[in-house]
Amino acid sequence: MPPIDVDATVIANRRLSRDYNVLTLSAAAVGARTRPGQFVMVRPARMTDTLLRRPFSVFEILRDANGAPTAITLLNKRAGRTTNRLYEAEPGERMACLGPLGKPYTPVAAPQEAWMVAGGVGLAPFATLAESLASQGTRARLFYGARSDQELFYLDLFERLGVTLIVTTEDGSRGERGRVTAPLDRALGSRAPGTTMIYACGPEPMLAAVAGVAERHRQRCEVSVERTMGCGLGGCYSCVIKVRDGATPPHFVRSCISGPVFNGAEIVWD
Amino acid sequence: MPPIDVDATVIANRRLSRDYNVLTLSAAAVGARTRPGQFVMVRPARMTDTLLRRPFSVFEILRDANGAPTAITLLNKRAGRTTNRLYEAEPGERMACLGPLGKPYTPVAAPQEAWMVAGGVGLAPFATLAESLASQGTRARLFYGARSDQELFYLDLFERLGVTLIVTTEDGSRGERGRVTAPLDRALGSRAPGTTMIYACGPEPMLAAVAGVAERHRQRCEVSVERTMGCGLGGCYSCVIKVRDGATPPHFVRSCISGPVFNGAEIVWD
Amino acid sequence: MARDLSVRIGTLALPNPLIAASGCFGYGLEYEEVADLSALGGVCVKGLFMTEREGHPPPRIVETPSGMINAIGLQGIGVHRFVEEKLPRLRERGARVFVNVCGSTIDEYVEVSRVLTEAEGVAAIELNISCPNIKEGGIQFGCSLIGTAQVVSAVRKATHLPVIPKLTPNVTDVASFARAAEDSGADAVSLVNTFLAMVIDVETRRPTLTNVLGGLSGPAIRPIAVRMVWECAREVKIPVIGMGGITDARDALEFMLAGATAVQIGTANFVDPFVWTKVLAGLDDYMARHEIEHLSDIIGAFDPTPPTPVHA
Amino acid sequence: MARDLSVRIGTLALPNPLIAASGCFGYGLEYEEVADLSALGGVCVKGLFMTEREGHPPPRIVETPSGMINAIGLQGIGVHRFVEEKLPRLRERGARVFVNVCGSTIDEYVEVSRVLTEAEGVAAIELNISCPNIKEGGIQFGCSLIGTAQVVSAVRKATHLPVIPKLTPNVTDVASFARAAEDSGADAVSLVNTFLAMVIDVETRRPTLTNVLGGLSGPAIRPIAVRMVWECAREVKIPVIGMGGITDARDALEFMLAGATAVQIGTANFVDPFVWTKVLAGLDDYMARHEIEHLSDIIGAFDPTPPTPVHA
Ligand SMILES: Cc1cc2nc3c(=O)[nH]c(=O)nc-3n(C[C@H](O)[C@H](O)[C@H](O)COP(=O)(O)OP(=O)(O)OC[C@H]3O[C@@H](n4cnc5c(N)ncnc54)[C@H](O)[C@@H]3O)c2cc1C
Ligand SMILES: Cc1cc2nc3c(=O)[nH]c(=O)nc-3n(C[C@H](O)[C@H](O)[C@H](O)COP(=O)(O)OP(=O)(O)OC[C@H]3O[C@@H](n4cnc5c(N)ncnc54)[C@H](O)[C@@H]3O)c2cc1C
Ligand SMILES: Cc1cc2nc3c(=O)[nH]c(=O)nc-3n(C[C@H](O)[C@H](O)[C@H](O)COP(=O)(O)O)c2cc1C
Ligand SMILES: Cc1cc2nc3c(=O)[nH]c(=O)nc-3n(C[C@H](O)[C@H](O)[C@H](O)COP(=O)(O)O)c2cc1C
Ligand code: FES
Ligand code: FES
Repeated sequence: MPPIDVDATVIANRRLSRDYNVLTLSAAAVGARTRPGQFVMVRPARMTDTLLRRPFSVFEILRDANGAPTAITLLNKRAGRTTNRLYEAEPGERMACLGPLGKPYTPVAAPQEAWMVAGGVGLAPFATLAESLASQGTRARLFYGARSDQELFYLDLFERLGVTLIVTTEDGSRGERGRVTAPLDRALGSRAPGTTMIYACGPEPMLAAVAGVAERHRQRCEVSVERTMGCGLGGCYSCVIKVRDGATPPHFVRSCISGPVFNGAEIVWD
Repeated sequence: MPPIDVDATVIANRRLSRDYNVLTLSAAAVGARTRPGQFVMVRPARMTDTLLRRPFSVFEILRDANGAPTAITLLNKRAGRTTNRLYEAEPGERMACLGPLGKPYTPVAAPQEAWMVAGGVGLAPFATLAESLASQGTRARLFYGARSDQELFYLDLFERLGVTLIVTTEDGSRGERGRVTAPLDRALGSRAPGTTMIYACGPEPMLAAVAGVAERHRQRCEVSVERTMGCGLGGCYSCVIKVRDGATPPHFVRSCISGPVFNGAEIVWD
Repeated sequence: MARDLSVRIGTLALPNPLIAASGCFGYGLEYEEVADLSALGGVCVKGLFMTEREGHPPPRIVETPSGMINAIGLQGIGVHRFVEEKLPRLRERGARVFVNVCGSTIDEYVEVSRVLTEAEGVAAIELNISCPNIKEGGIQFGCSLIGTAQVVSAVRKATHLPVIPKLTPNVTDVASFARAAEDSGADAVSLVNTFLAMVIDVETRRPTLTNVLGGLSGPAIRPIAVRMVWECAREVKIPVIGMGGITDARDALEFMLAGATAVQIGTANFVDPFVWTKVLAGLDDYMARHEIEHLSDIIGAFDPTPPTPVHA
Repeated sequence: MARDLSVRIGTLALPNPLIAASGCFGYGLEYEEVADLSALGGVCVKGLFMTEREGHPPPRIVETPSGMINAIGLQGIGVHRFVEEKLPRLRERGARVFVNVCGSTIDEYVEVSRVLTEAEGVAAIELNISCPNIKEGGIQFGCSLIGTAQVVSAVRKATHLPVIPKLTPNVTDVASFARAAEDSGADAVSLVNTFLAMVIDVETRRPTLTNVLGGLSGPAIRPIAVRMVWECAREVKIPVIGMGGITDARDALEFMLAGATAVQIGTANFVDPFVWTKVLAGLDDYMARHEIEHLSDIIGAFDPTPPTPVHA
């Protein structure tokens, strides 16, 4: 199904912290097609001095009583111009929202377990993934690392879906202190190879570490990468990442159409 | 007194028609210094894709019970990008507002009469001028031409100040049909030379006509011109108009600092 | 009144003047779901060498005020894979395929053009002698009148397809390059390619792009591009294909009035992949308002007489 | 830590690197109420010929995406009236006065420079060999290496004041012009002047500016200007004064890292006449954060090593 471009209205903007917010956009038609791990390209619709759209994972798909999508949300973290504007957005503002784009995660079914690994705003794709896993009855865990207690969001959402939570913070203010890969590594020690699918999203060094851990424990691993994207449709070749897939020597592929979700074992990390 | 730049908030936006609105800006400090005929340079403060500010007459200076300025208003007419944005502005938006700028009208006192001639949005400088004239007890008339009844605004304001109104519309939907210069010309027929100061603001062909009428009737005339302005401070030389003043041959002067109000007899019309 | 948007580039008839710019539309097929490729005037595919190229390591783009800089480095699958894997499907979709041809040497331009001439379904060859992002070839030819003449003449001999050298704006007198191209047998010229530019990250004191330099495109450059198209269109008789920052029908019309027979849209396609139908609708609306039956009538119709005073 | 923002252009010491760009700050006095002229590194006044000039009829400017085009046509009061009416007051205000010198002929450049040399209170002469908006002189010299050398050498002989030719970006290889200027005795070069550009009103098919063509300035051109400053700074030993679209401290620092000893701010001054104190504060803040004692230490400190991956 081709992506569509919705002139969406900001329905709500919930600020979670000084850097994070959740923006609700009236892009039901995009939500209706979105699979976990896919993204949208967003741009303020009115007189913005930014030119290009920016990529965002679809965080939640909001639904009415009948389960029909009514809106989507984005989990936004301030990083620069557009993300600042999304942080400050007021209800009523317009956002052009193009999607869904990219390859989704591959959900697994029991007896496989699904372990999600999120770093910071890398939590974004996992709300929809957790929902989809729950609806299939797949057992799921979320390893969730953040800078501090103040930046751990939506834990209740995952708890409600029956996801086992393992939290780490850099400052030790909640859960284990340090990187999220440490508890992941330990927990994988007790799992037979090939029984666990690992889904990761977060900063690339974290993704590389997770992919390494997964490989050592011989588990499958899908990572979602965040390269700078100019178009999201394969048109500009800006978003490339080096992969090792099959016979050819390592080469650049466009992460917007070959990804953003990749088999972690195939990526050649910088 | 030097101009100041206020990061003003839009307090209210009253749409008068499909093209006109009145925008209230929290630029009290600008209002406190503004004399009738002066202007401000305005630019949306947040992520606008327009670069330069745009010039606007100060329409009203709003005051509290003690007469202290609290805000200014602009009478805005949609003409392009910035004026469209001002038309659509929502309360809470920010506008950079630099002023007051330029030379004001020269108010006259009794026994002189003050006749204002406004074409369309050229009404803008006359609300403050009428107030100032009223406070001095100068008898005043307003010749006000518009496209139609629907685009005649704030007549009550002028009536309240005791200004005699003479209205024309292009479609004849109110007042005399046709140009505002016709009733002006007739009315001047009964005035002795040098007894009436004519203040005009509107499209340049109208200003030229008014200046001509004034000259024929040997009355003084001040016109406020609207040339494209890049800076409003004399820096860019974009806003020039040709004048004939004193000994030198006709030459270009910057209307932002030598004007926008000029002696109508000095201007060399295109 | 049936409105006719068709234009001709030499012998090549296009249903309308809108062509996807090279490097901004992949190989076209990336967009087959969002755009009807046959409804575009043409699709100019990403620059191709004889063999595959890896391109530069990312970051490859950076946004700038009303523009972007790219240093993709001509990542590509090479002309043979293009002919085998992409061209048949593009033909199937009814696209008029312009191929942007690159070379490190004159021979390579000739070789690539020859392969394309033997293939079926190529509408025209755009010679990329203006890419600022590669070490050898490209802009080296495009910044030299002799280089330009040599590449064009050599390719001219090797193909019957329309040959359209793409000019760089990074020169003092672009019209002289259009003339050199015309004199060497070009069927048309296209311009502008991107402006050499850079952005420094002041916090790290390092470049924002791996390649340090890249090419500036987008609305920021449009006023310069329009001027250059006007200069070229007055200098040569062959058609000029204009581009640089076109985002809507007004912009496209501006280039056509300046003398462009057709226009290309690059960066704006990233901002809005549905731009094509919008611009077409805008052209149609303009023709209706101005009672223009044949859009080609406005090519070069710019009248440089000073404007009547705006304030009238 | 006392932070030192001073820089030197040859023998000329400036308290900070921020100079008002010619044509964007009137004769300086227009801004005496909104800016402390002595707090600026320098004030470069509007281009002056020997005699008064009327300039082009309006419209003279048009806004473009992140930029503006101007075709003022060097309206000005002539060097004599400047020396009599403006210079004494500029000195009184403590401004370091750069005078932008124009000429239709080499002799005129020399004559104007001579008058300024005899006057008191001129800090430096900026030779405008790059104005795109006049028929004779200006850019004709600036687009020719020989013309550049001739003007610079001639003026060099006529004055002991620092001579700073202002280069046009409308050339293929701007660094070669910087070299020609250096070889001819220039004390510094400044760049960029504006890019030749135009906007067509598609409704009327007429130009938006009376002069048809004008010069593009503002943030739109900044990435090209930074590249050109970097090229020139690597080519010559004399100081480079950089400009083109500077709006804030980050932009100013970008030019300095690229090799500019000082920078000029033009268009941004229109948008915000209080830009000066903001940029100065921003420079100060940057120096504090990066523990820089002497701002001049960062001149040319750009390190072209590819960036560490952004996503790390
Ligand atoms: C597939 C994908 C999904 C994403 N999902 C989310 C999400 O759900 N929530 C979220 O907050 N962020 C997400 N991001 C990251 C987000 O796109 C960037 O933070 C955003 O583009 C920065 O734009 P800006 O205008 O705020 O910053 P800019 O002012 O453009 O730049 C600020 C900084 O951000 C970096 N940056 C710029 N563009 C990008 C880009 N396209 N991708 C990554 N970094 C960039 C720059 O290098 C710079 O360091 C995602 C990115 C990708 C590729
Ligand atoms: C001293 C002065 C006082 C003014 N007071 C008012 C006022 O009180 N209310 C009001 O609605 N308008 C006023 N104007 C006119 C107003 O400034 C223009 O309508 C506005 O600048 C157009 O900007 P834009 O972004 O909407 O249009 P743009 O998108 O920039 O252009 C649209 C059209 O407006 C014309 N235009 C552009 N800039 C100017 C300019 N600076 N001056 C005049 N025309 C321009 C263009 O030629 C074009 O035809 C005043 C102008 C001046 C010089
Ligand atoms: C990401 C990107 C890649 C490009 N790749 C090519 C290319 O391969 N060959 C080419 O001739 N031009 C290439 N260009 C230049 C465009 O075709 C076009 O000339 C330029 O971008 C100006 O048009 P625009 O402003 O509409 O983008 C590229 C431009 C961009 C932005
Ligand atoms: C309205 C205007 C007038 C200008 N007049 C002159 C001039 O008289 N002499 C000159 O050398 N440059 C002139 N310039 C060019 C500027 O000094 C500067 O080189 C250019 O605008 C780029 O800087 P900016 O982007 O900061 O404006 C003028 C620019 C503008 C916008
Ligand atoms: S973002 Fe443009 S190709 Fe991937
Ligand atoms: S608007 Fe800049 S000089 Fe008048």
